[in-house]
Amino acid sequence: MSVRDLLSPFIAWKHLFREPVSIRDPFNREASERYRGFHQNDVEKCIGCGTCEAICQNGAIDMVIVEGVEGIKTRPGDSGLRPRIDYGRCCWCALCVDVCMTSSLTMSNAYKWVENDPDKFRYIPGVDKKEWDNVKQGYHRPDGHRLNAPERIEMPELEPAERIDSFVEIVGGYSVEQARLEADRCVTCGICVATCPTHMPIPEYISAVRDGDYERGLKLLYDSNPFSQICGKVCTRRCETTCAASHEGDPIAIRWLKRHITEQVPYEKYRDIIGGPLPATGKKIAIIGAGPAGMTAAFDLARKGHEVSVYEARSHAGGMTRYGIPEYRLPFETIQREIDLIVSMGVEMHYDTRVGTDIQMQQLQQDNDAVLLAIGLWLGRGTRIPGADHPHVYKAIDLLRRIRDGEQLEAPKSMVVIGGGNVAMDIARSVARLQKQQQGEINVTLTALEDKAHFLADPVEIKESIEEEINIIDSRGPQECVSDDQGKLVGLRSWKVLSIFDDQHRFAPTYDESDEQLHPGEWIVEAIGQMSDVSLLGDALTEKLEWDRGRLQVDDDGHTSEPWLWAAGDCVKGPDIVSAVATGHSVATSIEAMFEQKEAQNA
Amino acid sequence: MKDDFEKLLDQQPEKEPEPQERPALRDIPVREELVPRTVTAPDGQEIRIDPLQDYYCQAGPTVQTPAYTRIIEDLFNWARAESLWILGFGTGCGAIEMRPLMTPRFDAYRYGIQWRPTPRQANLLVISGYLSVKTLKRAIRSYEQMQNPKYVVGLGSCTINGGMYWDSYNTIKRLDDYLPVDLYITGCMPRPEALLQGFDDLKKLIRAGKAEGANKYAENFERYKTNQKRVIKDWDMPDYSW
Amino acid sequence: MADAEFGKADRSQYPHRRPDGSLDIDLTSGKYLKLWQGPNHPGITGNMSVELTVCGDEVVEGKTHVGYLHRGFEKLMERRTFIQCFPIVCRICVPEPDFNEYCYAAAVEELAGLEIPEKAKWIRALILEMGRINSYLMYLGGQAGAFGQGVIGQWTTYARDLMLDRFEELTGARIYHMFILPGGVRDDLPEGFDERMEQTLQEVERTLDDVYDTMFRNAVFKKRAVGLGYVDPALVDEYGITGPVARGAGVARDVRKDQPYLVYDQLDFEPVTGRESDVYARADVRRRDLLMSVDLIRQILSKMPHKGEVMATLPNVLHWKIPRGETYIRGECSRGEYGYYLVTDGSGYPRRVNVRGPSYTHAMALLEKLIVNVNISDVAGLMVSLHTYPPEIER
Amino acid sequence: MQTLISQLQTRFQLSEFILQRDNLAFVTVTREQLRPLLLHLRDKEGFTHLVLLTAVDWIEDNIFQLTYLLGDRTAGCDIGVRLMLPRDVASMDSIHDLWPTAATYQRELREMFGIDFPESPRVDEDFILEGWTDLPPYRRDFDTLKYSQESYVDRLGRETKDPAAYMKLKLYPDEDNDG
Amino acid sequence: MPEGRGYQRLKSRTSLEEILEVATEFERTARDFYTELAPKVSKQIRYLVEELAEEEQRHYDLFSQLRMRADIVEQIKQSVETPASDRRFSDCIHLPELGDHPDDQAVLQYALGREHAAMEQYQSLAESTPGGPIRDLFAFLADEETQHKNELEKRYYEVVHSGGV
Repeated sequence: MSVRDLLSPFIAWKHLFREPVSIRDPFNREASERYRGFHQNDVEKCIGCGTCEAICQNGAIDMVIVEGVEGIKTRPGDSGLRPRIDYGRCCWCALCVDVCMTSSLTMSNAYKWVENDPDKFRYIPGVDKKEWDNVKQGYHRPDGHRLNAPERIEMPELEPAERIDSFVEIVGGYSVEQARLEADRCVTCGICVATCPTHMPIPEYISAVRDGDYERGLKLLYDSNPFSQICGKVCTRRCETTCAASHEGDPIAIRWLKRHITEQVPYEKYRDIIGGPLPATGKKIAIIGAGPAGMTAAFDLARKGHEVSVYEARSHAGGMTRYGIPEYRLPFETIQREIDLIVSMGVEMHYDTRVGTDIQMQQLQQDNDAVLLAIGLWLGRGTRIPGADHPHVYKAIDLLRRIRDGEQLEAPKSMVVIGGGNVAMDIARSVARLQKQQQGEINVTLTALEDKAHFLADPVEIKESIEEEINIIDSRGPQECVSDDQGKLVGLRSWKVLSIFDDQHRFAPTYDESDEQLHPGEWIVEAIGQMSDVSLLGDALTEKLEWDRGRLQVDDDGHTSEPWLWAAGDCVKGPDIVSAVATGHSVATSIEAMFEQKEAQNA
Repeated sequence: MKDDFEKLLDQQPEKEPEPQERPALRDIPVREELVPRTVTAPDGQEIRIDPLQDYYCQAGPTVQTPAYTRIIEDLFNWARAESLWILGFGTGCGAIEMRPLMTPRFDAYRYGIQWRPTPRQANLLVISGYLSVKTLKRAIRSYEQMQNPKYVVGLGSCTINGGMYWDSYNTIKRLDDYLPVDLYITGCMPRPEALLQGFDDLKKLIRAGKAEGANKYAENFERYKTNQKRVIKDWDMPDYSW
Repeated sequence: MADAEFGKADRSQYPHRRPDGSLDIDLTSGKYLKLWQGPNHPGITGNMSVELTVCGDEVVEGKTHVGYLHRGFEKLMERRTFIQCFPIVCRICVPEPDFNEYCYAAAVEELAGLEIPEKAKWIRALILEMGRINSYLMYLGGQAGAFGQGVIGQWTTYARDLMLDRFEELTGARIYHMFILPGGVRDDLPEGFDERMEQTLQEVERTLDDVYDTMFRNAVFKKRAVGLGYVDPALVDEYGITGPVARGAGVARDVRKDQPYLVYDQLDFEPVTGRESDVYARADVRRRDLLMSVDLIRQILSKMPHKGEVMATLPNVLHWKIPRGETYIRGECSRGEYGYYLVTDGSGYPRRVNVRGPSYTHAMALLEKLIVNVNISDVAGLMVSLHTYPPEIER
Repeated sequence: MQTLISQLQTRFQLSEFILQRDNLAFVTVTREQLRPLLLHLRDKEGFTHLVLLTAVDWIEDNIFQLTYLLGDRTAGCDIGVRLMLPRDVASMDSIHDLWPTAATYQRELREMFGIDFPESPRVDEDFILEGWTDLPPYRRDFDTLKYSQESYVDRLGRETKDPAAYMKLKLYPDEDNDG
Repeated sequence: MPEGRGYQRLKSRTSLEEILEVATEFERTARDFYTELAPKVSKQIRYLVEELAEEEQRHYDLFSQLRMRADIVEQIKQSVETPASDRRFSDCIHLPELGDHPDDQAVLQYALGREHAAMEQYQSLAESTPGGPIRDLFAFLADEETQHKNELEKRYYEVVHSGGV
């Protein structure tokens, strides 16, 4: 116990002369730049996908309906719900901010909230006004910090050089490992289901891919879409446009995952996974046209046990999928497997029977309880510009059908395609392949009224066409099919289109006559539009039926004004295969409902 | 937050919490030294001893109505508001943010707030976060031993609706089922500045005479006791240890 | 008599023990008194209570009771996916939450086969050292407070609060930082962090000098602390003692040196050891450890690579499945060896998480052994010197 | 580590051994082998530090797995000795004489899992929970959420909607396509 | 063909009312043509012919109503300042003969051809008459026809360029 030990504590007195360290005004002290304070939510950017609720381990977030705030409405791509946060549960860990798919949920650095009534600690950020709503500082997701991978897993495809000279399928398909990685990116929010015309259970079958349980996945697929194999290859993927992941990265490859399921399950097991038809009910239904719409209705009704007979004008079923889409996008055996599966449900097929010539409409009406018209759009629209009646001016639909029928077409030296949709791309690339096979080099030009941004074709199609040396010239107004004096087609004269749509998206083209070009081409193919050939109805029936601007008028179940006649598919609604499947389903349910109603009446 | 706070100050006593169904009480073996027993005194007289009843008075808490005129009551309330002596019982994780409060940096002493070790000298019980059942038993006992102008403040989200431990078998979910709470300060865990803001609002409450937690405890003493007994299984302490 | 032989006298015969080792105490004889240094007591660190059986002033038997802060973490974590366990894990021990985050993240990364970027390791080491400084500063306040010196607690809490500002600036929160998650850390250092950290470290060092002068050089503190709570080095292995309590007994055990994790192999430091293994020695070991941590932070900030990303790419955390396996990750926290034993069964939820905190052995077995024949007034000082924190025991 | 394990396997005919990483290995033993192995490891191999003793509840295979993790602090490596106990009559002889801290671990396992360690000191006293009559909480068949909802009342007014189901209700209510 | 049959009749007229009266008579003949074409055409595209008939009817009412108005001059001058630009989209489409089963595209082409002819006719009349109310009237008539033609072009695009994907 030296003297030093007694005196050293008195050093503490030096603090008398030091500046006090107390914070003068602790009541409005600003928290740090990254402080995780109370939540803010940009309700326009938020799509109500519920991922923040899924990750919150305190169950602090409820997805609630928001009334009376303009800008928030249940619409495709937005569930109309907004997160309500319960500060009696929240621990401010900001996992919800990190996982937010549109990074609309952020945190201010406000931290003072004192209340007497405990029930007040619940609020919907962005909707209930709070004083920290537009505080700029606070925690935002650091850009390097992602809780799920933004990029899509690359799909193995043939190189342009390999695929250009053959009709072999371009897309290879995911391996099991790749599919599982891609399926792992899905946050199962289910926003895409409403956008898909047939409302397929997309999150459920993607989680089936994740678990590797392909039987369950296939059952889910075929419950809502009997054309899953075909849709897995050529669907227009509207679901991917509203996928929650598309806001901050690539959307989930839903189409490729659907295709992956159909490829992984051996074909023999399809039948027993999907299950057979119910016992016969004695009802007879005739379906005209074996396209996606007709065959879906046939599939549904046959499974219910009704006796279904399908009348197809061509020699193979599949409609536009069989005769409109070229081989390199949709091989024959996929279509054949799809059709065989549907036929195995007890559907009676009549090929090469054109209603109107081989069998009359009235006859169908008598010996069937219901008739479904699913004839699609088989006539190509022509531009009817001067010189368009030349024999070498074809319709894209007819050419594609002849190629798909296996006819050995003699490809021209050079060709011009008019039109910017998928059909134009298909015909351009098919003929390019024929040219490559027969002459070794490609000379195809594709012109369209619209500019490239407004092309109806799938952006992937446009990219692949350019890779296959098809030179695409956009914003060209076709003026005349020029032929030389011997009557041989020389090419297409067209003017530059300055602008094509006015501000209400109505067609109001402005031309620049000075910029006139002649596109050389021995053949000119028009792929500007399609219409349905309704001559098979016969004049009497055409008069009796109600029409709606050139198409059969149907209620939303597909029931025409005639009690015994339904209509579905392209000839009624929707440009793509999956809408045809959707209308097929609704017609099947409507027919079913009509049968039950009839039983109820006379029972 | 400010405006509806003023609204509260002139508001009448707030609504009765909505009734909920209550599972049945559980019977738990009581420790043998607390079981009533009869003892024969040296002169042969039989004496019944009931440890839980004998040493404590049976009366429950009584409602303390303001006894003086308005002016003096305001003066008392002002005095009470200016000297919030917090019971130094850190029941949950929030207590660690009370330490900076009591030391020079945030220095709550300049607002009349300081830590007192025993419930006898404290008039504010701060439940700083989650409350496990064992601590709830001690917290209730401490609260009941505090003298009457006493207030309870709940910190953090655990006292409001269970917080992070919403599915735990050992923590209580709503503090106002078991103790009368005058004020909640949210945050996991609330910062010292938020605590000071909370205590400042508590002062306003006290000055306005609205901090009636103690009286509320006395009025529906039965409801609090049944809630407490339903959760605290080995209830081996007197009902009200004043 | 500077170094009194207090506490070393042969009192092994007192109190009498029955042949089976249990105490031969007759409570009703009036010689003994049962005293609770209960959960509501300024002298203990955190909520635990010690049931003392006292004869006069001298403790005859002590039983530690815990469970006041039990929330059943290990049960709750079985109901949460791996990313959801990350925020709840740091709530286990309040004075030093980052250790839980690090051990849990390292265990998950090892079982999931994740490799974290280099910079994340440096930032994690920085945070762990900052947490250690905070924990030691709070300890010094507690130790001085147990012996009646209130002013030390005021200074160290002020210094700790400066460090909390640095934490808030770096991680976005004061106490529960939730910054180290499986796969790396959330964000990089803000700019100008190094200068502000340097000022804070200087302020901590200035505070430590004052603490050394007023506490370690204080006659009263020396008189009470020297010789109290002697831990025999032989007990270190038998009772599984780790950290400053072991190092105070001269046993050089430091996980940062024995099993270097993160970047500790690239930092040069020597474990600090004491010799007398009493309260004074342990307090001094912790003080010098604190100074070493200050130096470590300076080394880390100088050697840390400036650019580089801080987060590995995680699979989708909403359904992150880890194959079956079990592992044990340990680290040296301010109180001793802190470890996580994680068992996964291939589902998205951990099958079992066991947290092994140093206080598990210090507060229960060791304290009950040391507390015999100690004066009542010294019980608080002894308990604080073991730097026990009850939530590690009951989680 | 490798050599040590092979030695042990020869001496104790251990059934299974997992090398988790170079300084951590797990071996599985039977009841009889446990104590001699622990003694051997502690006295001869230098694994003097009992890091932890815990139980893992494999409810599907009706097994409690007791893990004795021993650490050799000088060499810096650990061995986890795993013992499989039948789940219904789970009891094990105590090792508190080897390490005094084992008594605390065993008290916790007794209270939390219901695994009995007959001669362990104070094993039946309340350790963490006071007056607990329900199933030991750490067993997997004890549902903590159900217990918590029964005993404590959550705040009312909390309900949530599933986005996909809500969109179906609003955008295409009458059409269910189960084919 | 700027010197169509109506050209001479209009050329000789001098007063505004007479010119308007001849123009309305053209509209009436068009309307009658469409109304009696409607039943002949298949019901699928009958809506198109009926719409064309209505449009002609509206034109007819517009012109006849204009004739009654007193402040005819200011009205015309005012609408001439902002002439609609000619899209020239359908200039290249030659006039088909309708035949007995025309499809919707043929009907539209015929209508476009007629509007184009009328527009050119009024334009050349406007250039050939000296300044003054009559020139403004012709310009106004040409402008009306151009707007009508633009309207028809919008309909043509929507009918023809549809159905594909």
